[in-house]
Amino acid sequence: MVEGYNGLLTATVFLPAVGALVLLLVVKGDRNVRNFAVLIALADLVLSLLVFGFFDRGAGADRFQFVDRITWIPDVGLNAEFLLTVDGLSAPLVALTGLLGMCAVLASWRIGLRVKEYFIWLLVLQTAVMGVFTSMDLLLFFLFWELELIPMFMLISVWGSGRKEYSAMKFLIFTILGSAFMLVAIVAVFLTADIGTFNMVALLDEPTMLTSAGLLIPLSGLFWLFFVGFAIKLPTWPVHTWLPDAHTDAPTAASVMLAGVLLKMGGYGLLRINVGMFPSQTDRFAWALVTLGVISVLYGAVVTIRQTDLKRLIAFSSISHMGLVLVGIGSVGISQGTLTVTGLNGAAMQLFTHGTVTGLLFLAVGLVYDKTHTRYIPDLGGLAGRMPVVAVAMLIAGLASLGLPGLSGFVSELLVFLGAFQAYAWPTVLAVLGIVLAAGYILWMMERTFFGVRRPQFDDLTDASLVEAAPLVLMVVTIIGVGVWPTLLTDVFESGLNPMVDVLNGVINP
Amino acid sequence: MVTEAVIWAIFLLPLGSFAFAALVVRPFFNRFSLISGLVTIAALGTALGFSIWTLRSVILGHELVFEPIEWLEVGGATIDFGLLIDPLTAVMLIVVTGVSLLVQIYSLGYMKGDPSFSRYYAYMSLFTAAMLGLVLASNIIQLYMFWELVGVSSYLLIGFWHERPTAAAAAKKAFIITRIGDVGFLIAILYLFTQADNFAAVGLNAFHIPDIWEAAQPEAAAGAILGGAVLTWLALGIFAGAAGKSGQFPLHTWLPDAMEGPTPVSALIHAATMVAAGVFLVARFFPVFEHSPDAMTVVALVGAFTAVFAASMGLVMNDIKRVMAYSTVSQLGYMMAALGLGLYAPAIFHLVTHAAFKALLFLGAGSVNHATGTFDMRYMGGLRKVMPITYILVVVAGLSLVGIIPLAGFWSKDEILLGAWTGTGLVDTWVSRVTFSALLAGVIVTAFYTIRMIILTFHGEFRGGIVRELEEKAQTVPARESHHGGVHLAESPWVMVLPMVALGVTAVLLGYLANPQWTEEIGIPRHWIIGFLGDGLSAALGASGHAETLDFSRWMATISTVAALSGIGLAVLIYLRRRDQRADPLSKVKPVHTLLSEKYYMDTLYEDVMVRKGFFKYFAGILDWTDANLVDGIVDRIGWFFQNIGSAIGKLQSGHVQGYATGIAFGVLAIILALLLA
Amino acid sequence: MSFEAFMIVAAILFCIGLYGSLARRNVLAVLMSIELMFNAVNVTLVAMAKYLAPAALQDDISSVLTGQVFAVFIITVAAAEIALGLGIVFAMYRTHDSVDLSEATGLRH
Amino acid sequence: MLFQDVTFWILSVMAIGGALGVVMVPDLFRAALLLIVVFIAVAGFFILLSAEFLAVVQVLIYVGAIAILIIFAVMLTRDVQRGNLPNRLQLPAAVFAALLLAALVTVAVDTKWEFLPADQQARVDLVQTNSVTTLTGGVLTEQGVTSDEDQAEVQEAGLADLLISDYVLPFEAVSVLLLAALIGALVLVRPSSGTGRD
Amino acid sequence: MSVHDFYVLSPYLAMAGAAVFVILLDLVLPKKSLLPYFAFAALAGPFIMSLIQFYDLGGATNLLRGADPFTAEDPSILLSAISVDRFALFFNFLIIGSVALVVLASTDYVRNMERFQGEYFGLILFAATGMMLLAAATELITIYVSLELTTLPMAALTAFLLTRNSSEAGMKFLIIGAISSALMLYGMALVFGFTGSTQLSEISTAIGQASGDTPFGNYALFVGIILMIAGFGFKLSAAPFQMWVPDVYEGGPTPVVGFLSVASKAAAFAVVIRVLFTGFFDVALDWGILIAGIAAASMVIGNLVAISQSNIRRLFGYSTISHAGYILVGVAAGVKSGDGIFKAPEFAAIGPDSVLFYLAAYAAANLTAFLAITMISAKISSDEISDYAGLSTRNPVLAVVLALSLLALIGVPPTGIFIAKLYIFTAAVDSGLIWLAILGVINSAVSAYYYVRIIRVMFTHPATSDEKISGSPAPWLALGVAGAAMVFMGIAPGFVMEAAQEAVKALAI
Repeated sequence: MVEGYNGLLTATVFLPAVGALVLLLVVKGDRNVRNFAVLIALADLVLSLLVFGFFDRGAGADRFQFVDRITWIPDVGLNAEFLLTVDGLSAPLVALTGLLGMCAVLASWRIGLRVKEYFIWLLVLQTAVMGVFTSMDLLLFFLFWELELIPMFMLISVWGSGRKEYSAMKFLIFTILGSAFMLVAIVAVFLTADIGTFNMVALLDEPTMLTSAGLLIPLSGLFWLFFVGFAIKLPTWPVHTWLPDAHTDAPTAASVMLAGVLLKMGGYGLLRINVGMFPSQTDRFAWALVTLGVISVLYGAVVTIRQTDLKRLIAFSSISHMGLVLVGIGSVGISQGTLTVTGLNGAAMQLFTHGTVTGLLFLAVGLVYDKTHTRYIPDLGGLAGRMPVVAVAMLIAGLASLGLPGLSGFVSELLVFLGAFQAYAWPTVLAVLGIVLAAGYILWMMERTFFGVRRPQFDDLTDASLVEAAPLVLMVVTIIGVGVWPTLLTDVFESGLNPMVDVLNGVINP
Repeated sequence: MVTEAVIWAIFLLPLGSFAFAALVVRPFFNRFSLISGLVTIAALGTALGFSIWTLRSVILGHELVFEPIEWLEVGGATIDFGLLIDPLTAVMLIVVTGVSLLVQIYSLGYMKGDPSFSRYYAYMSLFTAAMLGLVLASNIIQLYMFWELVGVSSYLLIGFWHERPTAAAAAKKAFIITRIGDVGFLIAILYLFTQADNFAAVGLNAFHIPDIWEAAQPEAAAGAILGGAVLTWLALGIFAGAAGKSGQFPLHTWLPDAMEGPTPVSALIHAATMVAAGVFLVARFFPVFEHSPDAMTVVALVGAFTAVFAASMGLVMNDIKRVMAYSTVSQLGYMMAALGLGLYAPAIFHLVTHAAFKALLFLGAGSVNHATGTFDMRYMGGLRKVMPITYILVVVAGLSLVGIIPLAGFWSKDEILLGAWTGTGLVDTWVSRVTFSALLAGVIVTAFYTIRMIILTFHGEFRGGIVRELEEKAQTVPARESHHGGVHLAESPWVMVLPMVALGVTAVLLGYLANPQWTEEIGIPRHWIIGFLGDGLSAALGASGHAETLDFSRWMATISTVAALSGIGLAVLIYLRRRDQRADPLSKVKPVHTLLSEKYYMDTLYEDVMVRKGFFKYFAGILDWTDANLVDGIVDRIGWFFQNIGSAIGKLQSGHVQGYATGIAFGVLAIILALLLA
Repeated sequence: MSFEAFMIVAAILFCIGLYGSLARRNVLAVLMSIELMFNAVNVTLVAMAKYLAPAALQDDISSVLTGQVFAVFIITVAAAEIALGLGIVFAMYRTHDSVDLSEATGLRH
Repeated sequence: MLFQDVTFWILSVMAIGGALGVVMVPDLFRAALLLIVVFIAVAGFFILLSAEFLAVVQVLIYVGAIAILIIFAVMLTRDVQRGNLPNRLQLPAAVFAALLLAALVTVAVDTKWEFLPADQQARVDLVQTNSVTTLTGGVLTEQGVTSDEDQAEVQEAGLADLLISDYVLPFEAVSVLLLAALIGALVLVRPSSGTGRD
Repeated sequence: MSVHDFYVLSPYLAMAGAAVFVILLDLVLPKKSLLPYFAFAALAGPFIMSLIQFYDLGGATNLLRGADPFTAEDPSILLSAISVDRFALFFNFLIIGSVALVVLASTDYVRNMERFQGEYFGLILFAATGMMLLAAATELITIYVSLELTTLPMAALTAFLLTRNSSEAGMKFLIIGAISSALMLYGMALVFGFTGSTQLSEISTAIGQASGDTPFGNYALFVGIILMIAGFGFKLSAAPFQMWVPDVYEGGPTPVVGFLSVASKAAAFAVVIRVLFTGFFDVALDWGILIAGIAAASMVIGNLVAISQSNIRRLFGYSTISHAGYILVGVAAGVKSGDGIFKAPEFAAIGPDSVLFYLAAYAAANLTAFLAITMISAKISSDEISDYAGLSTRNPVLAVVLALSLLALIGVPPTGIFIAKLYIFTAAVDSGLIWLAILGVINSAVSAYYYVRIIRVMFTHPATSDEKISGSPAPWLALGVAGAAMVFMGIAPGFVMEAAQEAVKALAI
């Protein structure tokens, strides 16, 4: 039973928020603010690793663990609960959030403008994202989902660069629009006569209950309403256009969080809600998901090749890589045989690995920008000689991004392809071409940025300092760790996804 | 008998030296970077010892089957890491560790003083580890992983001098082109996974290589799983990967550019081992290929065509390393063609001998460069006198390449030619004939460019080396390997010469000793390596039919020798006595020369036409424009539209109160009307 | 002199009032027009009280006076409204130096 | 009945003509005078409709108070010279007014009104006409209301009674309203001394 | 009138009395600056009486004696005019609360009005009396009088400043109000004529018997109801009766505008709900469509025009129009077509309670915003959004609170309006108005654009002046209370929601 109050997740989710409050009220002085923020981020990282580490992945373990459950809005029309819990799908993402939160704080060491405010927003953001990954009540989920907007908006529009206000606004409007659709769907689910709950655990346990009579919106409608919300966040072609702008103009830490965890919220939502709650529709529309996924992969990759701004390049590559999540989910559309968890696990893994990889890329680019004050690729070149640490980090991230074995990206891409190929062979082949293109733009970027003849004005560049290098190392270790020992993650993901696959198999082979 | 731990150690030792060099020496003790070289050499030496031990165990017929380690298990996909020890593996282990060891020793001298000495050894160790992992892999995904790792180490090493734009570009090109081939390989893997259920039904694992062999056997229990067109596509997918790595037409263009890397790298990776990985891959899946005549035909014809095609470009190159690069491509074509014809063991035999003499040739080129500072043969000449050891060794290696009896190359090439002529029955006869003709023609061309190279480099008068080259070209770009800087005409240091000598000895002896033709020599049975490899294959399949050896044919030997000698003669005739070696007489046949020196315009086609113009400028450009103006533009337009609609409605707000009242009246009437009509 | 006749005359009066309140510039004219509308409503209400059966007719005969009561209230409120209206008109006159509504368009868009 | 019909038509012409005058006549002062004509005509309507008390109230409040106030206002504001000009909204205003008229006439004609039963008409007239007096039993008997119960009922019915019983609340409220409006008007005509800001 | 009747009327009498008290006090009080506090204290009367009535009500629906037809008691004479039930009391509290905050917030604002402070507060309290009555009224005449009792003092207050803008705004408010009243009166007359009564309960009975092909059964009702809705629409500031709103918002005194946007609107919704749900329920399907259309128009027009506004108060004028639209969604969603053969209208599962909750949440959020704007504009003497630049440095707390209230108005959790919107859109989906719900959420998203723009200016643009912005304790207190209520309703909406649900039970008689 999903009952009780463990407290660990509450602590994990709200620690950054409490930290932000303390920061606001108590801490004075930029130096103290930084140190305190790091402390909080570190503590939260530890907590999130505890969640991940103590998550029981044994065969007989409960599906949902670390339950924190109390009534939030009593049964007066909207009986919502404060229900935090993790399953195999969310536990790694919680860890990812802790990890990237830590990196984001460290990457913000050089922020000089309105320091306290900055770290407050950053910590609030972390709470929001943690909340999204752990709340199992649709209303609470939505609450956190929306909560994340504000800090990100502020981070972009105050501490960003370029057309920061336009970008921040675009980010905001797109996301709000998406969540608006989601809200309608949430409400409609809740209102369905024999459902009457926001409890996602209940909705996941018996997904077939959604096939029962009395739906206000047809199942397919609900599916697509949710899908739009998540697709915008993911982002999927053609609703991706907020991403390059937001990424490009955001400060480094915000880019890291944006690419590293915020996009993952979209993928997580797709897996948790679209796949978990609407198995029949996922099966029915798998072709559409794959189509969108493949378009995103190829379109994103081709457009990436044209980019001359480092951050914009990575942003477009994110579109391409997140397309793989859709392709992985498309594995549900197998026409014969038994669905295995491979593709879905690949999609989930892709969430994690892309989080680390893109996080690292943005960290490295942030350093490059910090030191050279440009992100325009034709203005750069030959930086490897002056900043080898950054170059190595960038190279490792880039190689992981193009799916090099031994690094995390490979595992997720392989699983996605293995899964999807069984359902849609030719689209998958097209998606595979995406990795060739990935090699193209990553290596082109490396060549033009870090290799080749160094411009004289970059002769005095310094390499990353210890504080700057710390997040890089943290990420590199994660990337290699996952790449070498993926079972660490896949097992956990599998324990979360297997129940869904069982349900899906019931739908596919009735 | 060799233990599992020892075999793992072969792989782990270089990996350890990589970790040591990369994580310890490079960041913390870069001043003592020599340590990393010594550690690497020690590790490789041990690995070589273990490899020999392994080979011995295999020869003695020990049962070397080990339980794999589960790496990843998701859904139906169980990916194991295991060791697949068979004669092919054992031979490859020796080749890789052996050549690698010699090259590392050589590099001590060649790379001396390079600021990135540790990095160099780290990369080299990484490469060796990856290559060994590839060779040892028992699981196709494991193999694919190391396959990619090998690719990335190659990328890193080609781009080792990353300050040089040409090096960085060449590295990128190498990686991307091989990756295009890898897509085929990956798709083959994906296809295998779709059959996982069928494999599992008969207790097999779709990723386990011996299980794949079994599934491909028509007579085997699992015969229904892979067969017919499926098998062909599977084989072609794998071959695509192999073609990328081994530089087979049309994916060969990266290999000559890869010569931008340090010369020892070229020797190890782009001559002896990695490029041969493609051959190894096809050989590894030979039990799959051999049941698809169509796939075999493709492999044979592509190999044969590549053999001649690449060799023809070698005729006109001025850069000594590029000549060798095309030569490598050409020789890889020989091996591929052999495999395509079903000549499994000869192909591997040629791989082995080629590794020895081609590595030696490259090391020789490095040695020459050490003295002259350049790779451009137009600025060499006359080195025979100043570096006699190098000269002798290069001549030996060159003749071995040409296939002059009794050097190593002769014996392996002879096996291939003979086999091609005889045919194996796995492909149509016409394929064998076409292949044979191409390979024979290739011999003539090979002989010509080899001798041309030797003459231009070592004979005649010295033409000034790098100093002159720089003057003439007045180029601002730093010349390659500029740290060797000036010209100091002398024999290379012993640390470079000794490995060359070792390879030279091998290049002389290996051919006959490994495969004695007539009698058992010093304990080595007749046709030992052919039998050894063939038996290994048969044993793996639980069947026979791969161990048959062809007796030495005088006719064939004569024909090939005549062909080789005619090539040599022609080259000697044209080049040996010329005064001015800087203008190539071949350039008089202008159209042909241009075509060849422009590499059949394939780079132009790929890079300028297809990639830069077609893909980048037009396709990606249009898509990028679309994204910015249509997809994103629509979003902005919508925003603009709403804002303007808003302003337009706002304009009704004239400030005129009766206008507002009129609005109310209008509203009332509109509602009445709307409800009446509704 | 039917009920409909009263209704129609009242409606005409109402609509003339509406026209006047929309189309006159002078704020006092507008106020006068509004009074016309109120008067029209009053006529309607009283006519209804006279001719139409009230719902509570059977229970309470005094329900036939409801229309008149309504009219009384309307007259009273109208008086209050005019009083306040004139106050605002004076305020506007002081600030705008005019009682022309077409000139009081400082707040717009 | 003829007299009443004729009166009705005369009053109608007065009311409509006066009303048109109010909204058309350029001279604001004359418009105000015409407004009084309309008010008086409406008072006439009230008498026709058996609402004599209302007629009195109409004359007292509208003519006596409101119209006079307006006339004062007209004279106090200098715009009186500029007159009662139409604005640019004439045409739409006329169109909308006409359309609304059509709707209202349709309502008046097409609705199935529930008319008083004929037998009740006399009693209702009695009650309405005498809404502010208490009729004696004799008068009632004269008018045909004979039974004691009916007499009592009619006697109890009266505007004043209603205003302090059923409608006591709006009655109180309207008194508050008058107070508030007066205070409001008072405040608005206070000497402006830079009291506030925008 | 019996003692009981006085008791029933006590909150209203107390409120009106408070108004008179304040005005009289103004004449004698030497220290004018204390006046707001007296006005605030005077609110205790209506508040306490409402509270007593609330507890007195217990489980009954109506406090009035004789409301239950089965009791033989002497029925109250007020029965025909008002119904003091939970619905009315809900609005009593809402209105008293808003008045209290507005009074507190006005302490700084009225300082330079010297002699007329008493009248200022008096008029506010008079208007509040009207609003409270409006929420309780069940009879057309009472409704009309109460409506005017709110409108006329508000008009006076709008013109109170006697500046060019203020008087113009007051004049506009008055004229539009009067024309609307006239239209509404004609509508009431038609309804009265057709049904023969002005009491909602009797109107309801009469309508139940009528039937016909035209909308609402017949022409009199058809035009009558539409004209009435037009009149109410003016108070609701719903499209197409909304055009006066931005001008009045721009011209009127800021606290008054805040009051107007919150309390006046709440009262208008109260009466609309009361009339539609108790009087016209039998034709609910017809007005349901009509209200839905008005809701859609209000949301779209309000939001779209708001995008291009540069004056913050004007922007809030459009914002309030859009919120009227959202709230009307809840009204339209209150009914749904029944399952029977005749498709008779039925109460939806969630109906007017969502409206009540929204009103409470909106009151909290919008008052927070207006109180903040009052404090800011008192200092920077401008309502241009561009002059809000750098507010975050000039007074961070104020900036954060204003930002929070703006986010609340978008409907971002965890604020009351999020729950309220959720509630309302839930209701809409439940009643089959999915298109309206989707339109509503899209509009919410669009609205983010202009609200966030203000936040952006406050936080990201550099300040034009270093001068700090400060306020006296009373406005701060008001701001704090309103802000806390705003957040409280988002985090723990249960309390208000239950109250709203209890309140609307009074309607379903």
